[in-house]
Amino acid sequence: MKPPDFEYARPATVADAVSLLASAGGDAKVLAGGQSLVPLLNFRLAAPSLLVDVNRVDGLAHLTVDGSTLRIGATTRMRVLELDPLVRDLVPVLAAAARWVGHVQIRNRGTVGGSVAHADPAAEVPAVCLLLDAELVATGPSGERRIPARDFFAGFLTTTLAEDELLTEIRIPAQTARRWGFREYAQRRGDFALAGAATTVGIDAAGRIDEARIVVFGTSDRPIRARSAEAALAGAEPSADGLDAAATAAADEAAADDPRPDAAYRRVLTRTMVRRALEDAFGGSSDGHGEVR
Amino acid sequence: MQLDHAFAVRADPDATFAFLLDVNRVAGCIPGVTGVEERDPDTFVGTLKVKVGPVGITYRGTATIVSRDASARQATLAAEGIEGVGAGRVKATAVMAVEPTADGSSVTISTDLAIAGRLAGFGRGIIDGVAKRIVGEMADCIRTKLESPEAATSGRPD
Amino acid sequence: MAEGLARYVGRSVPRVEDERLVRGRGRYVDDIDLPGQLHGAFLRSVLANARIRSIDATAAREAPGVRLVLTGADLGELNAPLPPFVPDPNMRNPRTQLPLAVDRVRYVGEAIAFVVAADRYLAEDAAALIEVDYEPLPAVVDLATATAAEGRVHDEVPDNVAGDVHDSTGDPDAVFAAAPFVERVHVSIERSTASPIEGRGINAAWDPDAGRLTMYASTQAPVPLKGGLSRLLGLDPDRVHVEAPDVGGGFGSKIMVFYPEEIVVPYAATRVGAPVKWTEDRWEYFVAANQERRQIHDAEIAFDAEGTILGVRTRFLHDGGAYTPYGSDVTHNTATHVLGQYRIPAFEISGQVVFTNKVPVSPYRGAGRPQAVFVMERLVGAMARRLGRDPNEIRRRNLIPKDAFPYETGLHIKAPVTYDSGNYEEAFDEALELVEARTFRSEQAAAREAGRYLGLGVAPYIEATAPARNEACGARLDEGGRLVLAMGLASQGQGHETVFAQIAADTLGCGFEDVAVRTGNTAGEDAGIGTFGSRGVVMGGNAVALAVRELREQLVRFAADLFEATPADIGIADGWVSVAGSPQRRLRIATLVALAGSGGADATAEPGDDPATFEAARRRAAVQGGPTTFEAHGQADLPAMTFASGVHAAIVEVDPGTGGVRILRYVLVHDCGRIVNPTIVEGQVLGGLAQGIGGALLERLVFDEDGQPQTTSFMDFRLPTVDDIPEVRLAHFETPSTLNPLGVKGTGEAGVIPVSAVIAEAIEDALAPFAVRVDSMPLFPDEIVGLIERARQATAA
Amino acid sequence: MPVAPIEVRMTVNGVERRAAVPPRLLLSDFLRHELGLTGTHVGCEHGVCGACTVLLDGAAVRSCLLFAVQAEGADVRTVESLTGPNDELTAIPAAFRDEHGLQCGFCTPGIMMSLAALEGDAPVEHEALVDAIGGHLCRCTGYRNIVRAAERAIGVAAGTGEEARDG
Repeated sequence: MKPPDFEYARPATVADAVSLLASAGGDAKVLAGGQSLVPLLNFRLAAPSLLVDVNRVDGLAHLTVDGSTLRIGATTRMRVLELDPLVRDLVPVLAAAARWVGHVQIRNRGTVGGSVAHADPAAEVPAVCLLLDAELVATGPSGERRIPARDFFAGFLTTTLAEDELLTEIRIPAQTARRWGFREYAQRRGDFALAGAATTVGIDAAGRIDEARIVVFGTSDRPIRARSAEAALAGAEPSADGLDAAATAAADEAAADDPRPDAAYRRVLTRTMVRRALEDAFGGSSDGHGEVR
Repeated sequence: MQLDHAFAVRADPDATFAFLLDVNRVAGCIPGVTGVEERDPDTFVGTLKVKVGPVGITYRGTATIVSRDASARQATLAAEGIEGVGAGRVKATAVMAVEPTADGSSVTISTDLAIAGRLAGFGRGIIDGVAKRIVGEMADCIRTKLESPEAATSGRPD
Repeated sequence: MAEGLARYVGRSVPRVEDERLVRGRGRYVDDIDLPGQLHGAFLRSVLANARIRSIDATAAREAPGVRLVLTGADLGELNAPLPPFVPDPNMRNPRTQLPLAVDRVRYVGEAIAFVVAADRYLAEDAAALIEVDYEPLPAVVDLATATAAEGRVHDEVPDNVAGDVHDSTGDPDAVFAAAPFVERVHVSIERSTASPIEGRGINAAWDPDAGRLTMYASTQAPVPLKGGLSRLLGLDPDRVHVEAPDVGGGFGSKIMVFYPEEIVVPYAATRVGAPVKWTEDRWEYFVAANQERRQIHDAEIAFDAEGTILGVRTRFLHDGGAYTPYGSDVTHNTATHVLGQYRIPAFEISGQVVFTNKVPVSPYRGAGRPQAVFVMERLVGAMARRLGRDPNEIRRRNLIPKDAFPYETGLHIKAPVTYDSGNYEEAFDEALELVEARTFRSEQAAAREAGRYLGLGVAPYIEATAPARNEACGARLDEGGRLVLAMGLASQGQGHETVFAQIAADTLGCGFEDVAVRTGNTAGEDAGIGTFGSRGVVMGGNAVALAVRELREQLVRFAADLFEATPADIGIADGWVSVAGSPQRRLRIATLVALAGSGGADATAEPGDDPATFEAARRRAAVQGGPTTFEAHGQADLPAMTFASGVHAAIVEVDPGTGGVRILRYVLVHDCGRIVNPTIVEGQVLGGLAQGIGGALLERLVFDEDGQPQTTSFMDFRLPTVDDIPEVRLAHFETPSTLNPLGVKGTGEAGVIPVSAVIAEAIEDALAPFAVRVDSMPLFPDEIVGLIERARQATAA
Repeated sequence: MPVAPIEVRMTVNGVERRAAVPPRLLLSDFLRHELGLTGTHVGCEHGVCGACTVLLDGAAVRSCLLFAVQAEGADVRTVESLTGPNDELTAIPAAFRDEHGLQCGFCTPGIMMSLAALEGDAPVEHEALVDAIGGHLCRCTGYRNIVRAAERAIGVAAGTGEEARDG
């Protein structure tokens, strides 16, 4: 289990990184935290000719607020996302999600951009990006572009990034709906989720749900926005029956696309995760919480 | 592993079936396939580079049309590949069938896929994900080509 | 007997091993880099069953840094089927593998070629260039249908049956024919693997001038490896030296003798004339290190209305993998352990060891016993349901009473199965007490009111420990008076250095710190077998006691002469040798060693020695003669196995929304006879429990229909982490063995044996409202949800 | 032909080290086989078991998922740094010894390094200890004594301990 040979480059600027990627004709890989890439290299399931190590590219590790948007540099470590008060304050569901990423040793090294660009269907940060309509900023040979999260995740480990584009920043609007829930389930803590759910909800002065967003992950080839479940909740007063119905709707929506033999189980699990995430969101505290075993 | 894919094409069933048997054109629709050469009318060699996210494995192999039934518009394609570097292997048998529909054809491709080597053991749905994606893109491409104006004439993959 | 063993034995003496291990100074095989070190990588089969048409290693031989490429053809006569670990009359078709496969492969992972290069990276690069032309054959994967499968693992064995196992006691046919009640179960246990965190590894060095082979191996059996190597390579046994340095866990999987790598790597070293190291990586461990556990049983239990068990019968299939180096060994353990702590007059077990195209099987901690307990306790569960009784009432009623020992089961598996001692009823009551069984039903009812599903599971078990008769110890006093023990027995983390030093110090009467134990090194001691079957302390400990007792007698005789006393009046304690009745007449052991070595001439008194006694002794030594050194050899030869026992109990909570199982509390009552080091015993038992929890809820080796392993990483084969381990309540009983002077029984495997049975019963109990039946292990969340969903549908229909 | 070596310079346990290494050389292999620091162990080479955990600029990371060239200019600490200048044991290894927190000792160095990352913040919440240990596989101990050793060495912030974990 030793990686195959590759050339290694450590650019200092985004421009250099992009031109290195372009020079390799699709045979280069970006090395950020390496927590998903290096295992694949060690198993010799990946054999890029060139690794472009972006860990020392200037200006990619920031965490700032721009108006009501959190701007997260692509090489920001997952551990920072988990602990930084700014994240907890503006996008608490994201901080909670980050806690579910692998183990602390993985979060110390793994990057936010790496997780988003790797697009694992069970990954937490992509799910939150979709939930909150994040914008993903990428730079390619022809300059910068911003991609809405809904247009970014294209399938299993697949995004709409071009091979010579580098993801530089994740822009996440601060949560407007302050109630939130984040749940996922795996056989062991730290494993990839078998299914998970992220939600934010807002309640108006009359006690009705004025905004509900639900994303399900781990069930399909990418995270899924459960629109029908959201629609079922919008405008209603929160009730146990209502949450049940929304959870069932979300599970139906998400499970439809699950090709694996245990899809029936995932449907049950998804329903449970959505139900519990909603319960957390509507539970006493306006701050909600994710389940931590 | 069994992969079933079905899609509708706005094209004549016979033309669709003919397209499916034109290995060069179908190969042009499989992401990562290059260097296809004809050994005999039913046997082709080529290279398949599986590339999904960071996963990248190159297989060299052959594809053979092992049976065809023009009247039933059904054919079976067997393909086998060996990793260019490394000991892995892939074997697939695809049964393709075309049925006429009101506005064209419906195509079903049932693939029995066997992968050997490290990719096989590196679980958590990588293979499912990769295979599903390849077949999905192939189906999209076939449909697009069949429905494009030059579908009937062009014999070369782009 | 065991009198005098008081100062260290029975105490939680801190482990001597830890001083180096916690400093990162352990010396594991891969830590050893010898001058001129080369590195090897194996090319392994990617198909489960195939003929090999050709192997082309041309490109590999020319690759950068490559020094040697070996295929089966390059091994010549050495490439013959490897010797079986145990010859086994039950095997009608015994098969072992070749060091390197030549024209046929039978499992994914079977070694085909070996590349030696300047480093491991280059060796792997080159191995990937070897082209193997395979002709695939249908793989035999599913155990249930293997005997009628289209494929054959070995062409000349059409039904894929390797061997048959049968044993019985009493008259089961008559008992079942007349029994008031009979219940049946069908159970299935999946394949699993030991997964020590260090994989296997070998570093072999050949000294051509001396004709000497030195091999460092991460093994549980250095002594048999040495013997086998000298035979297979045709080397003088004195010129083969095998050492198991620090070993990062074994749990059974590091004792095969021979694994192909254990012969190919040293042979490669002789070919290149430089040290060759092969370190097994994790992928290799999952495809090439032996596995175990897969068994399917049909079983039935005969009983009366009062809840007395009258008889048990079971038929089984055992997945042996592609080769059977251990014959029917694992299934013998199953046969010995089904009856467990119950008095059951009639029993019959029969089954087949079946070839499949999977990694070969050899014992993994527990080794056939977890399957046995699972079968028995599922039967008890079925019986309790039928009678509408509490299963624990039935268990308690059928336990072998204290006064029935030695208890003859009537079975004869290799030898008569006779339990030496036990205290089952008290241990059982203690377990129920600790798990709070009496109040649990109200706790359970209250939880159900709140929508939570709690369940109780209990299982008693026995463990036959210390198989294979011999183990040896060399003991000597070095010049400084330090007691040095040399043993071939290897340690994989059990704390042998500490435990043996405790026994030795008490036996001799010296300080614990004055004992040095060298284990796992054939240069020091080359008799013995290895560490398996929970035999280390029983066999090794008794060998130590024998050797040191003999040494002590030598010392006592010598001292008696010097002190002009009778041997019976000589006492040794705390490192002092003295005369009874006059404690001031005392000398250090070190002083006596010096007096013996020099005939008194060069000896000087040690601090604290009585000057007058010393002078008198020195004069006597000068004229007396006697031994010049103190050396002794002890060989434990214990003909019968000793039976440890215990009871586990657990309360679990099942979450029907996820299928998750949480163990709320776990009780472990355990009796391994006399305890040498309570902390170490607890550690063994808790570690076993963690593996048991893995085996019940997390770990399963999966193969697809072509025999491709689907679980070849720690992502897919899930060992428990700290989050998966519950609160544990532990209690020890000490019912001494009557079969050995120390009164000890083995403990290495106890923790793992009943866990699956306990968890299964607890899940079933928790989900009693759905009336689910648990008949397989492990049980994953999707399967638990599936059980509930099916039960719901059945109710609806 | 193999890719040419690259110069790398880093500080390991306070000592500056330089070497020319192939880009693909894993940091774990560099520490063990180039520097002879064999206390860092390798158990899976895919980032799950944690045996290879070291501190990189103070953070616990998997050295099998890093290339040695990536540690350019970094401060690396391994288990060898947990023994004091006079060969005395520091708090973490001493606690592992005293609590029987190890058996075969193979996973131990990695776990101790994950805990070493917490030492500066001691005492920490019980959850942080369990989190740190949660990223490691131990096949021998069943973890209970590892948790005890961690509690003893790092200290648990008041009110965050698990009461009566052992009954």
